[in-house]
Amino acid sequence: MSNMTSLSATRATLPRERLVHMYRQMRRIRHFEEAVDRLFQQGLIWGTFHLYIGQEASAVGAVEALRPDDYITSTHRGHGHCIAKGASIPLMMAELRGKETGYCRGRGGSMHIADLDTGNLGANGIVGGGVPIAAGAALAIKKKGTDQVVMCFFGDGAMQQGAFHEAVNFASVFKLPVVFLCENNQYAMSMPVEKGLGSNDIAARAASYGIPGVSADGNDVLAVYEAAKEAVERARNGGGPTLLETRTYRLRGHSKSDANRYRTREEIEEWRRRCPIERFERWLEAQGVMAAADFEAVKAEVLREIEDAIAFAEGQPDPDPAQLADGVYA
Amino acid sequence: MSNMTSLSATRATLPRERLVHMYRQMRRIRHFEEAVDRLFQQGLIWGTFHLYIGQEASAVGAVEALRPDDYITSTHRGHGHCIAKGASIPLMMAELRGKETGYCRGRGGSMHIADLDTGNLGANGIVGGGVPIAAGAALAIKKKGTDQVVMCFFGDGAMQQGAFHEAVNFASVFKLPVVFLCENNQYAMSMPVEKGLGSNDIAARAASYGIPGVSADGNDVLAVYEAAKEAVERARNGGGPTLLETRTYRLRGHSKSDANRYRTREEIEEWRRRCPIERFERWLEAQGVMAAADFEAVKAEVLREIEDAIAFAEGQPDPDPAQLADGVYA
Amino acid sequence: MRNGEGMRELTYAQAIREALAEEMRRDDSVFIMGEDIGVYGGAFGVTLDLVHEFGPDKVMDTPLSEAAIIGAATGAAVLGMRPVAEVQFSDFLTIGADQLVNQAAKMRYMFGGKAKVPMVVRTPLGSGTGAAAQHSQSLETWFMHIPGLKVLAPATPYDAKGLLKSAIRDDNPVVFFEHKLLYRTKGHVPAEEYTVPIGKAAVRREGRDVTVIASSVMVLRSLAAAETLAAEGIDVEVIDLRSLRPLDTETIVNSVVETGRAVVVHEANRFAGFGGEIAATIVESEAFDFLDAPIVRLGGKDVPIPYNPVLERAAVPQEEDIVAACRRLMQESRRSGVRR
Amino acid sequence: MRNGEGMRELTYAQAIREALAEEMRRDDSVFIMGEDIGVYGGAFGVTLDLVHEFGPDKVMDTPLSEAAIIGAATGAAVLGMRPVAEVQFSDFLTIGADQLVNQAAKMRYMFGGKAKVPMVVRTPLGSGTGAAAQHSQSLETWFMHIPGLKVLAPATPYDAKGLLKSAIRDDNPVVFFEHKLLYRTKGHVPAEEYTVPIGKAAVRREGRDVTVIASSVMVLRSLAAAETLAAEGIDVEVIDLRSLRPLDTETIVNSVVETGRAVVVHEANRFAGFGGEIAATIVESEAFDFLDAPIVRLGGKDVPIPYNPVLERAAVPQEEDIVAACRRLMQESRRSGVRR
Ligand SMILES: Cc1ncc(C[n+]2csc(CCOP(=O)(O)OP(=O)(O)O)c2C)c(N)n1
Ligand SMILES: Cc1ncc(C[n+]2csc(CCOP(=O)(O)OP(=O)(O)O)c2C)c(N)n1
Ligand SMILES: [Mg+2]
Ligand SMILES: [Mg+2]
Repeated sequence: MSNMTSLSATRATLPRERLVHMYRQMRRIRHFEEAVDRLFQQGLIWGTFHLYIGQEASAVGAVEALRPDDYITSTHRGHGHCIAKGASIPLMMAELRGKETGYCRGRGGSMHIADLDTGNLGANGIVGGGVPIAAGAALAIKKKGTDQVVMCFFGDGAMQQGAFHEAVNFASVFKLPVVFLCENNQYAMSMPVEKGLGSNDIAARAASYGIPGVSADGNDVLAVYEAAKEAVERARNGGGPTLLETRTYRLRGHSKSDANRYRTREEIEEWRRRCPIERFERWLEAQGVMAAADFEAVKAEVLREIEDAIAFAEGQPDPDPAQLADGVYA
Repeated sequence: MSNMTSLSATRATLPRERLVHMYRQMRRIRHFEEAVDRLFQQGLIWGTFHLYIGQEASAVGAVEALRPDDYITSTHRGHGHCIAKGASIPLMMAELRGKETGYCRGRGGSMHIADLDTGNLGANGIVGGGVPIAAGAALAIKKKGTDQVVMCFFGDGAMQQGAFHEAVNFASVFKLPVVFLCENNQYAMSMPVEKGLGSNDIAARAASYGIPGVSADGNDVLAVYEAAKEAVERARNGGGPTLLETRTYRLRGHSKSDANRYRTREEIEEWRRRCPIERFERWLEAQGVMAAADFEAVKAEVLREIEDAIAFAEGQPDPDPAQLADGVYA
Repeated sequence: MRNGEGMRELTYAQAIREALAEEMRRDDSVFIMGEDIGVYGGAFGVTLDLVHEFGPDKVMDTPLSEAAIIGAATGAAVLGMRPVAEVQFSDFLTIGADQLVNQAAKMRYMFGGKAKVPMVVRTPLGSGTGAAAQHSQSLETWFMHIPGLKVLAPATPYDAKGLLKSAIRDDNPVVFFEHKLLYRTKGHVPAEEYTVPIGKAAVRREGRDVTVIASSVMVLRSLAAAETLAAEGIDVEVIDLRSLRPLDTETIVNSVVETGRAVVVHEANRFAGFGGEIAATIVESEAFDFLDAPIVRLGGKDVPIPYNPVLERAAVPQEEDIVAACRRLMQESRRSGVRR
Repeated sequence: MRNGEGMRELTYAQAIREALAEEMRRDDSVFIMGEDIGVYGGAFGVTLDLVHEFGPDKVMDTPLSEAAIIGAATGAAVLGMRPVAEVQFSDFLTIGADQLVNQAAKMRYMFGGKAKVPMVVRTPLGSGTGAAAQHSQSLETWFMHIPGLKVLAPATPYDAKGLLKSAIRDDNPVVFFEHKLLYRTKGHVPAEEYTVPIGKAAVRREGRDVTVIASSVMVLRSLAAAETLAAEGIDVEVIDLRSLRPLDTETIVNSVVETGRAVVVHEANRFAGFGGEIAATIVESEAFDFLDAPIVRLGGKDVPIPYNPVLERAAVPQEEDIVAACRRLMQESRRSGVRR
């Protein structure tokens, strides 16, 4: 995987404001997560979360290919998808703080943030658990006859789950408008993808379901966008599902408890040099879209936004235990 | 699929007695099942069973490639596999009659016949349910360091199950000595294979697990044998699993309650003309291995064997309800 | 089999089919899907011919994939459809259990009360057909144990239709357990529109001496037992739970307060089965002080369901077991001098 | 934390690790497999470093495939191995449920008593770590309900080690529930070889007034509650079930005969949970006549486990709930004039 070529190759047809938006979204994800990590160290967030740092290009590139009325399903590592799809960072922060005004009224936490208003059908604590749900959402779209599309995010580990297999086959059989986007970040927890899967050939896997299979450089936001766009258009035009792989890397541990025993410092370093944000910056700069000062400005704005969100969340009320059972049934 | 070519093409290297044995095994399956059907009409067998009639070449050809100390896992349509692996027909008949001396002491019936002595790890009422078990048996073999092999039978419908996916991937990852044999009889109950699977390309499916995929004419016992032999040898020599498809057809309804609404009489007739037993007879005759009189003799012997089995089963004791709970725990 | 005068009789299977058809006609968001439910008509013929009226988009034959079926129903429900998924045998719920229990049931709560999951999973349970251990289980207890689900188990054609309609209109995931042995039983089903509310038990027979609390096929066995016992002067009240979650505790407790004796009977395994919930609920209620004898729980024996019909019959409660339990209860309380 | 004089203390996690190591050393047919149990050491560090002593063939990192893990354990067990499979969170048993419940549990019976399935599925349950609804369930009741399985839920390091060794040596499929909150608790674990028999409850504290019946982390909460109550003159007996199936009914009943009052407490959802089984069993036993007050069942509220720690705490029984239940029981029986 080279560092620059594909980015320059895509020669994006995107207007400047969308490029800037994508850049900003990547920064919002990155800095949101850095803040989450910090708040956890400070004892202000508890429970479990999984940082997306290093994979920002995948969510942002893929979601850029969607319309606002399209849907996504997400994973345990869901902050990036959620922000990319347009979620409110203050409400996410409030949720992580377990507040009554958070996305899930403090009932869900990181692994269950959903934002139906922006078309996010939810993170998921079960690896592969969102894949059948995405197929079902696509089925509903088909029945309603709208031209919406579902983008189903999951990891390389999820491809080892039976539910993945059943759902992709189901979607293929009914030619449903869904894009199955595998974020191959090289590991499922400690399991290297090449040991967890008998084959990691996406084209072959897709062919086994009779659908197209495409692999994109997941650290190249424009490459992801291009690949996603094609798959989304196919889905929107009745061409059925696509299996799309974005090859990327998670720079942080799997979750808080990860001692990184299964990989080397060198490997992490190597991937850090391929940081999707820095790569995009280099391209934006080379293309004359943004300059160093612009990056700083965006970063500063984003950091302020995050600080505001933290402050917002801090001031929110905790749930009332008397309302413990609210929302179990409709 | 032509009627004769592949059979003559295989030019089997098998000695006469094995060819005769295979022929006899096919007849034993066919006539056993005809008898089961008759006994059911007479009200002497109850519950559910699934007839294998028309698929005999698949079980017999595949098992012929195994050693007696190899294992099989079977399905809800398991009589053929069971007989092919060497089960006692009287004990099977006793089981179907629910007798205390049947294979499962009358506790299992058709869908749960197992014969650990001949290496049959059991029929299975759950479609795809035997696939992980086969992988586990192969894992045990690998751990013990013997050179045994597991032949895992399942149907085209089972390929739509998550357990299939997980287990084949598992076996591929650990290079386990197992042959995954899909008996593609064109339907899962009423679901045509081309509607139940996004793709029915066995090579692509196998490739998605990183294992070889082979398709054989499932009504040609020698073609099945040849293909199975190669896969079994690969497994025995440490080459890991193979996905092997035998293309065949079930001539009878899915189970007793099937009105065949999902297929045409013509289609059934067409396949009846490809009857694997008659095809094998034509080949045996053409090769001078057996003559018409030999076929008649074998058939007569087999019919006698089946009648004896029926009589045997008839005389067997019923289970004692006082022993209802026997055998739940070891 | 009475007929005419509006006393239309249908089988339990027909009643279910009618509910599905009426709801699909009424509401375009309703559709059904499952294995072999189209031209085959379902393993038990319940959906026979529906595909002819509604077509393959509303009566969807799916791949053989229980996790995908339940999960797809969940996803479709969140987007506002009202899927009715069929799982061919309830034993196969074990395959889609994650989707049902971890996804569909919990989604609304996990999302802070912000999604609706209006779906039904129809599925047959029970033994008595010689289908053996993997096709004969009664796993209602599992799903009763899961907050977020509703669980129904009708005993009559009337209830099967009326409850299924309520289930389809309900905004929550409902597991709808049908009994294989009931499919061919007949009963009155009005031609006019009606529903049966979820959460209300029915007193099928009033009686002074013993309350028998049952559901599904056990209601029929209990009613038959009650006839036998009536001839002996034992007057049995039979409660048909119908709705297992929510459970109509009030009807149960009120009855036991009157009779002072309770027999709980289900086909599900007795050990750790929902009979324990019911017995414990009685004991925790005001009925405790009225109990003249210990509550009796009848349930499946501690064995997988066997194939042989004699063993199979012995594995789950039968009419005679209910008769014997009621007799025993009466004798015990007579012995200890209590009889009201 | 006492030490020396053979009073070796280990954490619950260490005790489990030691059991695994000792059994692998003792019997070559024992091996362990699961997701991330090798160099990662398991999600809770239970198997840390085992791969270094035993190598990747005995400490197998598997694909992320619960059905395959449980199914492969089943197949390997039938061929004479003794696999110990780890399922990373017990909520994921829903994914391998068919293999566990329809295959492993029933195989021997379906085959007429002719196969042995000596396998263990180790898996953590319970809430209290902020992991929310899909990572915090307590589904013991499901598996207790299935004939063919054994179900264990140790509360102490001593029992965790001793019961796990018994489970590994048992010729049946055993579901071994560990509690996340217990992993770091410490207790005496002798260096010498020992096992704890399956099927025997332990009386952790003797008392005259109320019997509290608990398992897993609820044992610790019950013991703490007992201390509080002792100060008020209420003398609580605490039974640690340890083995949920088979259940030691005798120990329970004997205790309740003495105390006349029972509180059953589990983290599993109260509704249709195994507390019902225990309460009903008491009522059906000779203890019925000794009951001075209705049995109290404490269990999880009717909600999926929430994320917020205050809500999460409120969703399952806590020490103060047990205290309150015992107090209430004493008052009630005082009110009704009974006090022995
Ligand atoms: C069904 C299931 N099994 C196991 C887990 C525990 N677990 C959480 S994330 C994870 C690894 C997932 O890997 P992948 O799908 O590649 O996503 P990534 O974490 O790499 O983003 C595991 C094993 C789970 N949540 N669900
Ligand atoms: C998990 C599961 N789902 C559904 C069924 C009901 N069922 C039994 S056999 C069958 C069709 C199986 O098709 P296939 O695997 O092709 O085998 P065949 O019957 O054609 O031999 C179905 C749907 C089942 N037994 N198990
Ligand atoms: Mg990954
Ligand atoms: Mg088939």
